[in-house]
Amino acid sequence: MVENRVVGKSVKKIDAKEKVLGTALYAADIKKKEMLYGKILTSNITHGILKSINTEKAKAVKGVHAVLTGEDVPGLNSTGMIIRDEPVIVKKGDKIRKIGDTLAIIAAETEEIAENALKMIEVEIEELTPVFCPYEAMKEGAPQVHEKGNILSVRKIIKGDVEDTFSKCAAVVEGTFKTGIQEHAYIEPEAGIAEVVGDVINVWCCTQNPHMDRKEIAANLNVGLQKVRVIQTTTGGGFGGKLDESVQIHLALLAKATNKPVKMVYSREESIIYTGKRHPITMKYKTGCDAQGMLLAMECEIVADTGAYASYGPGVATRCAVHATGPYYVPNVKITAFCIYTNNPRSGAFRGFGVPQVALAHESQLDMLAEKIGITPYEIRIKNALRPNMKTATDQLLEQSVGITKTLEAAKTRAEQLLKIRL
Amino acid sequence: MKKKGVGIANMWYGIGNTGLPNPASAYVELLDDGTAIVLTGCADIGQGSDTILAQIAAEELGIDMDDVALISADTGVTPDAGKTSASRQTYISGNAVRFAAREAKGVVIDEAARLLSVDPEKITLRNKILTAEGTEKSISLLDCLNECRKQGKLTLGHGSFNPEVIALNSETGEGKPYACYGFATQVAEVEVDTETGDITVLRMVCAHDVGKAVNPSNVEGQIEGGVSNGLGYCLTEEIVVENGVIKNTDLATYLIPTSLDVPEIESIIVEDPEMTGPFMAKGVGEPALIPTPAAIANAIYDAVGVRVTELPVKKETLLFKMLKKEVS
Amino acid sequence: MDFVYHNPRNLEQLFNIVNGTGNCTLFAGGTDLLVKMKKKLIEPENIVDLKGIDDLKGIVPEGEFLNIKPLVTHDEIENSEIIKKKAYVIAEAAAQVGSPQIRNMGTVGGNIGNASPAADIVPALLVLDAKVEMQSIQGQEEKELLSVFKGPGQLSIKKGQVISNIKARVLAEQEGAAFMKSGQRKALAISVINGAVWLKVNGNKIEDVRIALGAVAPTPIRLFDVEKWLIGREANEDVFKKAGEMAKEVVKPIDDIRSSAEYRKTVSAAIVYNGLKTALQRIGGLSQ
Amino acid sequence: MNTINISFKLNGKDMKMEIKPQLLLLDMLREELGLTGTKNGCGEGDCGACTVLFDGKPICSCLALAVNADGHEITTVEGLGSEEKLDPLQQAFIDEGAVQCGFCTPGMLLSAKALLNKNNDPSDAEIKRAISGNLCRCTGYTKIVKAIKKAAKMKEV
Repeated sequence: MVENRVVGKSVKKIDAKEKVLGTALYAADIKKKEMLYGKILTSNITHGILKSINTEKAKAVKGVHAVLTGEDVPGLNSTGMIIRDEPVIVKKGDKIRKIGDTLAIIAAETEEIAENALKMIEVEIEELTPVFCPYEAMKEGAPQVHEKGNILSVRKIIKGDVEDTFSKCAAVVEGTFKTGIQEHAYIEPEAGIAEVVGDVINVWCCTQNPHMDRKEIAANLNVGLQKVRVIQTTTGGGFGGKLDESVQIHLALLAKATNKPVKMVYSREESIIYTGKRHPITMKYKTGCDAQGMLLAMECEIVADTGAYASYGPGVATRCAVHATGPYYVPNVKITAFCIYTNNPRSGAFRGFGVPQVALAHESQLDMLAEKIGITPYEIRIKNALRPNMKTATDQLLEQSVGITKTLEAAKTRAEQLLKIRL
Repeated sequence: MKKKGVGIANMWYGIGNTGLPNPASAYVELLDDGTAIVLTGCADIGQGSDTILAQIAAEELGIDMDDVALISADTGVTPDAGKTSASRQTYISGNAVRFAAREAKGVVIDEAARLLSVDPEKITLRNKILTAEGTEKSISLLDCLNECRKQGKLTLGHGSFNPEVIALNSETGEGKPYACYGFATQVAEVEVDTETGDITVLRMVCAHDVGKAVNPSNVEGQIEGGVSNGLGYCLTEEIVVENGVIKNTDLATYLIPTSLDVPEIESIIVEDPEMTGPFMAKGVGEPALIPTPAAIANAIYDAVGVRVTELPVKKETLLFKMLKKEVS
Repeated sequence: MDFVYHNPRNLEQLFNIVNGTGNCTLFAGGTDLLVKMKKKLIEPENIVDLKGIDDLKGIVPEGEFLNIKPLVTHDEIENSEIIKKKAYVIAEAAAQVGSPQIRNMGTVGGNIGNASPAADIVPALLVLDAKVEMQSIQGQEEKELLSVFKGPGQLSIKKGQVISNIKARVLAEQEGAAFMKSGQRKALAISVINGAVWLKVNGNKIEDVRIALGAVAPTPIRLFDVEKWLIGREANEDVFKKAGEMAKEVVKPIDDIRSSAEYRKTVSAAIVYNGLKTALQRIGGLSQ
Repeated sequence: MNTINISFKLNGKDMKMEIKPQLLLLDMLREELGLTGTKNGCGEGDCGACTVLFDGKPICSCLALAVNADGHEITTVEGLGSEEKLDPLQQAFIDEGAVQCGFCTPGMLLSAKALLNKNNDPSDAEIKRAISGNLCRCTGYTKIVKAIKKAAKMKEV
């Protein structure tokens, strides 16, 4: 085999120089002539119906160029990466489902004018009973966050017969694991700027997916995809948090309405309140093995709270289910993963998509079993690790590049050297 | 009193969307002077995909990194490469760029084959020289491009890649959710203060199977950053929500790790070649974080005998559990 | 933000502004004030910037005391040779405040003026028997540092008065001190609980002791009962352990986003015990 | 609205500005002077992205009033090095792969610069402490610490 010249080499990052010089342009660094500043009025209640919204006073403020409500969205007025279930701006008569739902957007000559004008918008909301616990939300008679019910998705993986196998196991462990809500906390808060040039809407923004942004903007502005151009600016971290729409559609609407460039930069507080989080998940696990520590069966129920909107929730729950066994051969599996709507903050994509959550559970269970059987955590892992030509819980045959035994051995060797212990 | 413990955790992670199509595409133009422009929709969010994709293009075209200009993530110019998520861009966009480069290269290879009167299969392009295998015959890339232009041939390539998956059966989950998986093992050493519940992660040893590290320094950067992110998730990071309201909306109350919180991180790159990946590479972005909380949790158990069942592991919860167990 | 900015160059100008203008907010390091203003927790009408007043700067020894002027930053305290030698416990506390940036900006006067129950520098000052000098157009007044705190964010200070000096007693032979902090991470952390200890021994006996804790009450506190119990006893681990247990019983903390009251109570024992132990070690009384 | 005249040194050059006293140092740099290398990550002194050197010491420009620059010296990332002549720290950050998203990088470089100005042979612990007010979400700090250590040993590039 010929040796690679470039691949496999630690070449310098091609964007590093402009970043160390401070010349890389992030969205907040861009300035345009006659630029306006965008701000959002958001809901401070978790569940309700927007009965009325009056923007007349805000519109009359000097320096305000546009105040838009749900009525002013020419297209679908909905967004969502898997399911379109989130309004871009909640329309009069429609539902508010969480703190931070957009009720109106504003473009003004300064951020201060925009902020002051926001306070002059009069809103009337009929409050509805909210639901915050996903288990409560699953029950019959619970407040319905969306019309189609609170159970957004159910993913099942069934292989073999767990019930029968558990009775034959030498050791069985059970446990419930819960994970909290994590914030992406990229150091760059969301920002963007939009400008209409000719009949094309240009949007410069930090994003993890400009093509998806284009689709969402076009659908909500009711224009062809060719009339929207999204240009990713240097992006200060994403970790999944910049996959959902943040400033993009709002900016495009405001630029179109004012025919001026409009910029929006979230404060840290806005970034934390408005954007998606890591799903809090409850996992009930039961795992059994034989006297040698070979895994025989695993059963688990996973409940992910996606909050008020789906975002990547169904994808996250599916990934939980698929990865629930960990990188081990388990002949009998019964996994159910639910993704549930509540009136909590929206959870979405976050580095790992549900897998860090299940990893806590399956890795704890393995240690618990090892202790019961009387073998080391390393032994139970190396015994059960997937190898080529083994099948996963979804019955996928792994043919090649199954490196788990290698990583186990490498980590063990190095850890033993560095920590001067035996694993 | 301070007690030390060691924990181990494994992970696997399917690269790309779960049982769904998720293609990426790219364009490559090999220019008159032997430099190239790569157009890709792939968004670099700091993780380094621009660099990785430029490396892949340079390697495939047999030119240097400096010869590649990469334009990414501009819908007016670049083709769709899908999301920068699911640790998919090295694997999927990497293949797309490689195939695009291969197609552009094909034009010069065909031309070289014609000029050297050999089979195109015999031609290799390295170091800007097209060589006919098993012969002394060669032509410089520059001369060959010149010939191409004389023939009115431009050197353009398009590439796309969609990993081979099978949708999951809705009742049994049977299917092929991913074309390939990343694997990893992490070992955590922690120290627990039995009087305060303070948890200090002293060291992490992290072995990651990435198929092939296109840029080893970048892979280490992903591992180190992932561990830090996972450490925060495990110990200090928690959005507190009461009745749907987030209580901590600033970085003074939502606590990510500082330089003093992150331990020594030992990265070990394991390369179990992924035959369907570009130069046998697969992804690492998310795998880096996944086993970290679990490894720390198992290390805490090893140190003080308290099983972690909730994240984050609040030091006060741990302290009271230790007191209950009379750990000393 | 909308305020009138005043920039006095000396104390006289300062008092004229403070007396002749409506509501004045003193601006020292700005690290807390500007955060509060940005969060709109306060909206000051008049900002009086103290940074132009040289009389409010510097560290000056005076007999048994060190005069620490209010505009001295945490960084200056941390790196002051005289403080490191004669009142190291304050340097130790200053070193644990926020981050390098915050330590370069934040001042000791501001830290006291904020009256945060969790201020790191305060317990260290309290165990060095600190006094605060307040100056106004009417003259000067000296108060015990402990007496100036009324509640979270509330200072017992008369209108027109400005903190003009902080006096801390220097450490003598056979006197040891220590600062202890429990935060949620290892930098940029507000104390979940903090504390300082000062100890004077005569042979094996505790001749005198001062213990102060932060974030366990609406203001920083001294543990007078525990101190009284300790005086005259032998300086050893068992006694210190008992003192810690007593501390746990006397503090009355609250639940907040950083921690539960129960946790603060429990950890106050460790803070007091470890503080006493470290202080004694520093005068060679216990093996490391 | 009243304005105040200030004069100060910015990246080695004498500057005179007429500003509103309410103006934050960060906003003066970014909005009035177009020096957008200094970033706003939180606005409350919690992240360090807005770090500049004030008389050689790192401060959060988001919590400083621009008037306080009067009579002092401010250094931003733009004053650290140039396209033609990078500061050794900038070169080391590139070489060691210490840059990912880059948003924390300018502030990180300045905190490191302040450290190296007073200590040309810092230990890992001293480096970690010096950058403990600069949050980085991407790198886990490991390569940043290495880069600073390397820069300490480098001559001017």
